[in-house]
Amino acid sequence: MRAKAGVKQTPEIQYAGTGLSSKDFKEGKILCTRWTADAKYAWDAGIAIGKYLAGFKAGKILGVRCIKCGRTMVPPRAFCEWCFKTVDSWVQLRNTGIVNTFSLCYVTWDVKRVKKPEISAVIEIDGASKGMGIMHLLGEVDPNKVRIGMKVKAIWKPAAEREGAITDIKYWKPY
Amino acid sequence: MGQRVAIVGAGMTKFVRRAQETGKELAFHATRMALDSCEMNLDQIDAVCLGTAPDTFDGVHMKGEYLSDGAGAWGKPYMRCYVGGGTGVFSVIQGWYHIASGLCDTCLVVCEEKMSSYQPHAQAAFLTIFDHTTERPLKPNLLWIFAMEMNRYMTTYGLRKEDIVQVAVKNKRNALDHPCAQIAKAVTAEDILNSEVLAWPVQRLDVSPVSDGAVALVLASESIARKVTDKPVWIEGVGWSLDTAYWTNRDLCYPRYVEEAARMAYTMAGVTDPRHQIHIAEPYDPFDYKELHHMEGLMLCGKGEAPQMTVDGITQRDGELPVCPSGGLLGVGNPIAAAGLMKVAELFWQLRGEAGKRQVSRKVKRGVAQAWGDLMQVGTVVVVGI
Amino acid sequence: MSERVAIIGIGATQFRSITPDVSYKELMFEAAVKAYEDAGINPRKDVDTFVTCAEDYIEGTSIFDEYVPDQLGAVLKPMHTIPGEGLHGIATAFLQIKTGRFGIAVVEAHSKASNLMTPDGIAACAQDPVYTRPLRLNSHFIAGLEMNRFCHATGITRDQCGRVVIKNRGNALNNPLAGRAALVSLGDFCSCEPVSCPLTELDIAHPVDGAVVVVLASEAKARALSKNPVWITGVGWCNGSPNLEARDWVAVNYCTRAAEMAFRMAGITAPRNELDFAEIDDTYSYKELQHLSALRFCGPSEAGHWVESGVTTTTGEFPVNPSGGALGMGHMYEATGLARLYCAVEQLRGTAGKAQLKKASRCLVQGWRGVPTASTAVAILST
Amino acid sequence: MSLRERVNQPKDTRPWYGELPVESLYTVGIAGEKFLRTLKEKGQFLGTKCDRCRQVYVPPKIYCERCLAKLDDWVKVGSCGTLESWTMVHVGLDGQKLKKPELVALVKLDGASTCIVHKLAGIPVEELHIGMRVCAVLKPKTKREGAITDILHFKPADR
Repeated sequence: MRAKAGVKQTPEIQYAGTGLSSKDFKEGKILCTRWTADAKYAWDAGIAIGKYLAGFKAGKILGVRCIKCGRTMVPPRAFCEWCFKTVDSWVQLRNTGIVNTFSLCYVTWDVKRVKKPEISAVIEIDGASKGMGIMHLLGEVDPNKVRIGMKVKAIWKPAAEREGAITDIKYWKPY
Repeated sequence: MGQRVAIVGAGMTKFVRRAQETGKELAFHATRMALDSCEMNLDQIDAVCLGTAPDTFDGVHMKGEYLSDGAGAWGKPYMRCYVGGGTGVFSVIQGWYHIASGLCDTCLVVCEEKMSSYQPHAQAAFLTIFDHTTERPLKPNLLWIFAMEMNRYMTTYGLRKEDIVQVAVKNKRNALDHPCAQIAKAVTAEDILNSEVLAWPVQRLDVSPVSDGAVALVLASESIARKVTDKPVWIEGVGWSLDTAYWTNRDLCYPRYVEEAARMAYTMAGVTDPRHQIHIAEPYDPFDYKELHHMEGLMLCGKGEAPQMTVDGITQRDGELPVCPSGGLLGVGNPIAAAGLMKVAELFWQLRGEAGKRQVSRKVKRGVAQAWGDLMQVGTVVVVGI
Repeated sequence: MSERVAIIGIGATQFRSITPDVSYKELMFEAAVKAYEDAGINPRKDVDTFVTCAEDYIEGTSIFDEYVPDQLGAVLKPMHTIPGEGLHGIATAFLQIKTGRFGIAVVEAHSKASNLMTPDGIAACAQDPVYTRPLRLNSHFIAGLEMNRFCHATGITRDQCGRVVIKNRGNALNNPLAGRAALVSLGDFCSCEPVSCPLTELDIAHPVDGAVVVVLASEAKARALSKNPVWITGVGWCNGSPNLEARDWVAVNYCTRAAEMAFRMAGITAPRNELDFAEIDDTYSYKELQHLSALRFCGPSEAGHWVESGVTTTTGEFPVNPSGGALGMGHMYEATGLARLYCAVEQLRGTAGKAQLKKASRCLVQGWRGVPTASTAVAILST
Repeated sequence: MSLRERVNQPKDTRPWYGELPVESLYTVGIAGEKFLRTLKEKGQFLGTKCDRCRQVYVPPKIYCERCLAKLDDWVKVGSCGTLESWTMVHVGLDGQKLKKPELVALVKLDGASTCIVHKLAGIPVEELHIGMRVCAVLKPKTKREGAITDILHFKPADR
């Protein structure tokens, strides 16, 4: 079984793999089966995220603080991942922040093309430690004028429409 | 400390947009070819390690069990490892600890991905990698986070898009010589810069294509390796690291988890000066900027310096430090876990001088392969040498 | 193969049918804190490698390992997922320590089963998409087919399967962690709902929530840190055919092969005599009997007599699932085997309370991945 | 308890609802294509044979799962066989009780080493026994689509 010289990657080697086109499926040249998963969940929000969501409903952004490392964190968590201990206190953060990074996105999550870009961003929340951001959207802004370091504020849904969700903030706009 | 582990065989399928073969059949072809390449049969294999990325792509829950027969795992110790996009390179680490532990002497490492099963487009499956409560309601797109990471990287170091796209130009050209490449097409920097903007700064040609495919390696302990081949490729170092899930709390300009993983692997391999002791690199390149990001994390250059190195031609196949001579994910295709393993397979062929038209001009004795995944969070690194 | 490997810490939450007050992260954190306290370690400083066992469809998140490092203290450390039984995770940590490059390893598995609104729909996604799923059958049908074939071939009776349920749910009465302890009688089977004949509602281990974390260490570390290390003297794992069409429906050979691998490593030739008890998979009642013979504790038809004559009760000659098993404690998906291991370690340490066996110095722990898989893992533990 | 804080009011617990939106299209593969096309067009069952392992795989595979040899020796097997096991399923895919329970069979076709899983009909449960002869009942040719459901069900050979 001793193979002195290995097999060279030459064109003579036949590699397996039969490529199909979408036409092959449309024209029924290929047999196939289909399935739509019935996979539904009710994830328990728990202590930290439960309180975070309740904060949104009340129009507040909440963070947590660890006295050991001194960090004020958002999104909140029940434990400090660096110190591996429970967090010490809840802190109400401000409704303003700084754009840490962003993107101008011309396709939706399910790959549909849009003309006006969605502007996703990581926003460092004022009142939390430096670098503590959350992912959200920017609005009421010319896409060409968005910059890293830009100051933005949260635009909330009216209190009656808030349901305790990240989407209770409609978007963030420059101020 | 543990027994030495070598790669002695490799095999792969073509990477295609939509494969007629089932995932099991793809896995079989790669596995069969890997065994044949070192003239071994399944009876000589002690264990099987399988890597495959999200189950939602193939649309099969417990995908590892489902694929196991195609990977040669019938009646054998078999486990699947999983670290998102980092899986392909991690599966080699999994194979490594199976043998280094002394429990096994031989091991198959198989990676498969059949992303075309997901309808209507695999991209949408990525919605479910985000936090279900704090992120998914925003309907995030996978491109968002990469575009945001790329933007942060470019802004922090003042990098030009014109320089970054040179990676895609190089890798897509390299792939012209790869018989398994899905998209073998030379493109110019202008082509890329003029391609459709998906999520600025990411454009269509900055991104690797979605693919189906499988790759397999045969690993063996020193005593077996010496019997099987004259040219074992040794696994000299392995490393992996997983950063926090709170990705919006990290500075995305630098992949610290890759550095941690690389340090672990280099320490094991006795590499103290990666820029000179590593002769060839296959960093993970699903997007052009990622190759640069990862070269920096692998400490093959200073922070923010990788674009210039690329522009200077150092990373070309005939350059001083060839990077992704295979054509990488950008050129060959990106069946996630299989693409990662393809990188290790490429180093195997390059180090043995068997890479055919892709063979780098320099004499290469030590290489590094790396993959990355999760929420821009995991680094998996393997150093191999002859 | 240099050093031995020991378990030096275990932690678990209560196993309960619902846990609405905590998120999965908080559930895992609780088990982790307990395990690290038990081992006397700080995960941020002392642990070299982490392994978690989880499946995406069960979590409802793709690439679930993203969400694991924080609550285990694993941030920026070597950590990865094994989509496998918790005992596959134990085998993985064992392999890593055996390389000589890792001193302390942590294994985690958990279940938030109550968060699955469509568990049967999710389970169906594991069936073969070409040959099985088009029949649109509830996955329990696989257990029904297997139970029927197994009982037919071995002469094991419906009542004998029922006695496994009676024993295990009864044992769980003595286990404070258990979520499904109950007094059951054979008569209860007459009136209970059939699921996939001969399989009934009572034959199935129903899911519960919970998390288990286990700390493993090399011999040197174990000796330095622990007064009561439990040694892992053997591990084994194996896959059969994942295809329903091609598998052996009576003898689960993959289980035998996994056990043989572990026995060989542990130097065990007569498992029945050399081991004191076993904590094995009982996802379905008949599975305990099928596994008992596959693990070479008894002959294929003997298992039924064993349970009937009390051999496998806590006071019998060879106690099986003194913890209550998955039937009595609840099924916890990938954490089921770790729950078995947790209780086995308590027995070996002599801290099992009311469930404590008289003689407990060596045992076997086994886990199976459930339908439709043919995948199992085994560990041999010793004081 | 490891957590300092706990939720202690039921009203403060909060589930967050969601799903995995997975819609998949599976090719039947190289072996499946030949098997299901033959079933559709000729109403015949094909298998692949591994001489080394003495296995005839039905449904066929392009590889032997035992030795991983490439298989291209196709053989015809019977459409009748032996009932290896059966079960009566009372719950549906949604976990709810079925109005009409379904009989499922595990059948080893004549000449095959492996079994087909399919539905069973045309016999009262009391008369079922493992080892009995059963035959496949196919859909009429014009209604067949090249899927495992081209088999309607199995029925006892003598009825």
